[in-house]
Amino acid sequence: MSDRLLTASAALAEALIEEMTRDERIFILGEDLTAHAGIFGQFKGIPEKFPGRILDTPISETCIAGCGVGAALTGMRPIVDFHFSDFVTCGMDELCNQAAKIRYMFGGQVKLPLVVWCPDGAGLRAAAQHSQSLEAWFVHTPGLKVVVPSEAADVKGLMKASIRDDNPVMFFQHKRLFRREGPVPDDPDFVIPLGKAAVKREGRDVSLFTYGSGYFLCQEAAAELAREGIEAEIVDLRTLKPLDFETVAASLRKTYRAVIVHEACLTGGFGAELAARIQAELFDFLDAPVLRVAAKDVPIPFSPPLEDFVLPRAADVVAAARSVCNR
Amino acid sequence: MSDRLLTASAALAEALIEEMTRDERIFILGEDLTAHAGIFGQFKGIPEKFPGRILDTPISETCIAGCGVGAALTGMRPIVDFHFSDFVTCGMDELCNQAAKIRYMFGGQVKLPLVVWCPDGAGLRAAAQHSQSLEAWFVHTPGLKVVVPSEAADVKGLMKASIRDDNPVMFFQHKRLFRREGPVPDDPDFVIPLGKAAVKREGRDVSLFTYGSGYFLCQEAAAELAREGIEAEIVDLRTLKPLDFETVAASLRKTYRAVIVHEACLTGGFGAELAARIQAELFDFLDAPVLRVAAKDVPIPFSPPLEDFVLPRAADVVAAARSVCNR
Amino acid sequence: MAKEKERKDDRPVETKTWRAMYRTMVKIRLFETLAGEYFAAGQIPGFIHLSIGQEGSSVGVCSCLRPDDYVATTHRGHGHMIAKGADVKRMAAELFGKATGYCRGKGGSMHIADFSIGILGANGVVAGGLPLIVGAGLSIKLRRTDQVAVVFFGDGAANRGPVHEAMNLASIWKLPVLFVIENNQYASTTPQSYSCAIGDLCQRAAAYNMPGYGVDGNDVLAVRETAARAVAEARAGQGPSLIENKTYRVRGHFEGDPQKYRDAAEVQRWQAENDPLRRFEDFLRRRGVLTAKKIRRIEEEVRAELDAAVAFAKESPFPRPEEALEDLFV
Amino acid sequence: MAKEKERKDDRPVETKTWRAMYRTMVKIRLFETLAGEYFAAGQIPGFIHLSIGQEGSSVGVCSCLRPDDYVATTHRGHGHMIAKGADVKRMAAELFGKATGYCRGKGGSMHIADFSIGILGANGVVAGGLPLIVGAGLSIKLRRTDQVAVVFFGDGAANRGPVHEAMNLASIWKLPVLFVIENNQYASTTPQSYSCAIGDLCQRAAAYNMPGYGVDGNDVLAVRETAARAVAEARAGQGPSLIENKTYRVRGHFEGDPQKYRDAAEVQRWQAENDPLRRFEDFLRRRGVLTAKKIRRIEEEVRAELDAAVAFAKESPFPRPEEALEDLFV
Ligand SMILES: Cc1ncc(C[n+]2csc(CCOP(=O)(O)OP(=O)(O)O)c2C)c(N)n1
Ligand SMILES: Cc1ncc(C[n+]2csc(CCOP(=O)(O)OP(=O)(O)O)c2C)c(N)n1
Ligand SMILES: [Mg+2]
Ligand SMILES: [Mg+2]
Repeated sequence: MSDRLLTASAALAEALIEEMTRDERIFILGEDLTAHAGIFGQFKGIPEKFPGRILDTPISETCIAGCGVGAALTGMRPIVDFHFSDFVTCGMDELCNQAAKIRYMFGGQVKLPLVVWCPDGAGLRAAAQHSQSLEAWFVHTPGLKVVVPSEAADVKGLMKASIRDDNPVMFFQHKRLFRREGPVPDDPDFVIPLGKAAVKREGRDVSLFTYGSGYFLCQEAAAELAREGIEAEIVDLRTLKPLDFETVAASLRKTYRAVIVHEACLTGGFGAELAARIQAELFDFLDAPVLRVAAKDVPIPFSPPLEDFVLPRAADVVAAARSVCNR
Repeated sequence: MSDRLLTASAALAEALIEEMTRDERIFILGEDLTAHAGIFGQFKGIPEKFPGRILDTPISETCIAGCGVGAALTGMRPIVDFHFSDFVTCGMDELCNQAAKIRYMFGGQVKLPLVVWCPDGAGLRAAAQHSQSLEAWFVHTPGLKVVVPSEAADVKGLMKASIRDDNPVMFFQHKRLFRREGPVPDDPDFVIPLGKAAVKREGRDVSLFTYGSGYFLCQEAAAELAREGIEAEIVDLRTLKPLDFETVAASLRKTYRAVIVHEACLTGGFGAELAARIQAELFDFLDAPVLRVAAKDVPIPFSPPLEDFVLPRAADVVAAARSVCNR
Repeated sequence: MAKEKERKDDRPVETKTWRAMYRTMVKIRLFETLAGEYFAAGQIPGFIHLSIGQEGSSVGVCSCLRPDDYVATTHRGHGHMIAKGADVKRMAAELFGKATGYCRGKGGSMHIADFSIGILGANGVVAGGLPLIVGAGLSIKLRRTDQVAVVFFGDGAANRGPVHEAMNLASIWKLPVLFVIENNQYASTTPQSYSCAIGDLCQRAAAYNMPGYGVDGNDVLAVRETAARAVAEARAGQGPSLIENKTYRVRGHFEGDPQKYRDAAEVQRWQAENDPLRRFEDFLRRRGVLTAKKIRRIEEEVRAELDAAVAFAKESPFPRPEEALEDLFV
Repeated sequence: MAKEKERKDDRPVETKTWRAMYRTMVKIRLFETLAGEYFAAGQIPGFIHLSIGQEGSSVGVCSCLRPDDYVATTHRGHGHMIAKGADVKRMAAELFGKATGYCRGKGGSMHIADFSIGILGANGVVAGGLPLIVGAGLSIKLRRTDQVAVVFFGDGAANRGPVHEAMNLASIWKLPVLFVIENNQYASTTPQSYSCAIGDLCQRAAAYNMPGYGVDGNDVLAVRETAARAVAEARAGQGPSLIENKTYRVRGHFEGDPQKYRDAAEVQRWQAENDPLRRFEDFLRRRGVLTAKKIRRIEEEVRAELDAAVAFAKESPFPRPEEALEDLFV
């Protein structure tokens, strides 16, 4: 079976169409889904193919999220579209106090197969309330799985796995990457299991641990570093919870140096958790401190020079990698 | 001026009474405040002393939080009581998309003097939805200050500073510590500036970095460690954002070893951020990995043996300290 | 008891159902009373909220439900659980924090559920059940069954935002949902008359184009009658209803509540004049459905069942500490 | 234009006010038109939501306000800003992302504010303004001034939970708040008739015990009349009101919206028959308040002002990148 070039958006739609065909219990719920196949066109083909299984809601994030939970508890497998990940704030109780805790606090009586799809990320000049990367909140919430794909194939494979998972999964997909193309296997059984990272570039000098949009910064940075004679290994984490620490550790044991890259703001971001674990569990393998490259600690500003300044750049990754290598 | 023994609850009330006397713009807003002076009796004396300045609301966390924001923007200095910190989920948009961002996204036009008082923490057999420690979410939200006092004096001094601050402050106070007594200075000008940690016990062998309820675990652990000949330094961080990294660094440069202790669950907790920074900025001073002692990564369960098992204990701190010292 | 007399006793006699309902009310009353006692004795950890005086609402509504119907309940949910048919042994064990409890000790009073009989859970978050029940209603609609989904919530809960979203959503989709407000006059320390801009919460139904019923919640048959109608409409695809059962919280908000917000006399008046259990008992005696002797027998049987439940709870082991790490993910 | 004729022209002539209102409507219309053009030309980053066709609502309401009254607006907020008296130069500069903008380039179209004239901000979160405005209302009450606080929100926003909490809270405390729904028939792609269980959103006022007014939002004087009454009541301490201005969103939800959810004919019909600006213009001419010549002069003056604003915006520098680190904390 061969690979085709698909956009991340098409990869998402394909995953959904395949899974919805396979399992009648799957449906999609959210605002403004049918008229334009999602506000980013991300559900192309679905409204026609599955009438009645992609449902427009009023603007009611709290209830939409809770609705997903209630439907998941009663035999369905809902996918909730959160419109913009920034509005998870409006469903935070349903996600963190209900979805995350229900199975546990009721002693494992029930399963909760829910996918919460959150388009996130900055770079579209959409300013403070439409540009956030909030995955770290959910990593700190026991009971949720957290998935952040980068390339189109990851989107497809991880979405299929998320849908098949019997637990609530927060699925973050970067808005600016929807149109980005990548090869996607032409195999309906192509699924990427949750909790498996991918070494996407091998290198012996430094490990770049990343996910989501950070992956593309690392790609760019690795090319630049290679020109300087530094061979970076890129580990795309793909799932933040559960985390594939084995792959992280294997890479680190080879390179002795690590840089973590993500678009969420630095302080308290996922990079903190990963750096904390690496230094704790692999202390003797570290030849340099674990560095983090992330957005600066401010809300995302509107004006292009400001937004560009706040977001991490490939050059920042290069500089960090260089600095740990030249130590 | 001498110190008196006050409970943490009385220290809170004293801070509020002093500040409300000083500044007419301060008022308190929340559910069930007047009948019993707050559901934990934490506002003792205030309903009588300041009628009309402590207001009962319906159960409407979203609007209460937003109400605090709106009042702060229009000349008042509100204190919002969040009843249980677990319900910040119901005001998350108002806290993180409004309060945190308003000053910034409007280009500094306005100030937002708001204190959000959140009783948090476990140990009361209150189970998954009434026991959380959620400070890390807010540390990862640029635009909010985050304060977590431990002893009664800290409660008083930090609450006064929080009220006087012109920015939104999340103030977490542990429910199980309300009745715990501690010496509190008898000085109406006693204020602990935000962003200043306190070295509460000096020691040369290992630094215990902690805050909130973790402080008392460290105290207990330090006593035990001393019996074994290990002298632990206890740094009570008090404010997580802004963080007093200088005090952290000074301690670490002395001890070369660090253990971070908090009650929030491990993964993605504040300990991750601190560990990541310590290893990045003080790499060459570390003789051992920075270890974290925290709650296990599950919701807080109800039954006593389960809850006790999930929460961090002084023995865990002792073990972690021992392990970094014996490396 | 005055109110009962005004009511014409022209209902068809449903002897068996009424007896069962009465027995359930007795069971709830006794369960709650015992829970209060064991809590006071320090044997139940955490905090508990009792529904004494509100049995008319739970039993009236649940008497119209099938085992496969869904119920989402609240922090004050023991009565709903029992009325829906939960096992008091496993409930008691859960309250005591034991491994044999419904949630293996992880939930406690505020987080009990029995998914095998459609109870989607108590909820520690006020109004937390409403979005979930809309999801259950949607699930029913998508699966094309004739189940119904019922959510109980308080007068205090009624002022939370999710209520608005849930009622609107259930209405536009005509979901088979019953929104049941238990207006027991207080939300913790706060009187309903203070917290809500209108007197009758059921009037809010008009804002969502659904029927709204204000019911004497301490008249179990009145509740049953209204719920039966709403359930029938829901099953027939006619959409949701809002029922406001007006009742009274006889105990404190939680056990141990100092209750400075109300007079003891107020409580006594309700207990003396408007106890749903006594009212139903009187009615059943007047209608010849129960005799003093039969009542005594029912009480004895229920007492025996609950004594056994408490014994079971007491004798059961606590969970092993490490079990705390189980049940997070499938 | 039919509707205008039915209206009896018996209002006292308020020549000066009407002219000012007309001028403001022209200014909004032109500002929005230019914003659309510069956006299409790629000179305005991000995305923008225009209020063309809704000038009757913004100007009608704001014509009743004082500079010290508060307004919380929405993602579609340019009109409210201008109606409240904002400086179009600094608005334009903000849309262009310039350092001279209201927010020094940090906010953009969706996050403009001018606290000096009581505008508490646009909001990227739908219904985000409601809790804030209740806080402003409470602040007014605590400070004992006679200000009022107005929040604009859409028909889509009306279904969010915070609306419920805000209206209840404002009502029980009798806060000086106007809740103004701009029902422009759509929330993004979703028709109002689909998203809401009842036809007239203003009916929901009854659920909160406050007056609810349904107004022809494209009749600026009808809006003004209703708003004036609600404002007067609010200033007099009589509490909040809900006003539903029925209007129409002539442009796409955002500029660039493919608008598959409606017919072009529907849009044209509204534009042709029910343009608030044309309706007001006709009225003013009939009443002899404005002549064709005067209208032309107003248009020219406004055009000149806006050309200057655009020039200012274009010529202004972008902020320096490092300014991104400023303005977070006091
Ligand atoms: C969202 C939320 N806010 C506050 C609380 C604290 N709380 C628990 S029960 C309660 C009162 C609830 O009143 P009501 O809804 O009338 O139910 P009742 O207790 O009377 O049965 C409050 C405020 C909570 N659990 N959840
Ligand atoms: C909480 C939230 N949900 C969704 C969105 C995305 N969104 C922006 S505007 C809009 C439609 C708003 O409709 P309405 O309230 O009628 O206002 P209008 O755009 O018609 O002026 C939506 C869904 C948002 N910004 N905030
Ligand atoms: Mg109540
Ligand atoms: Mg609209």
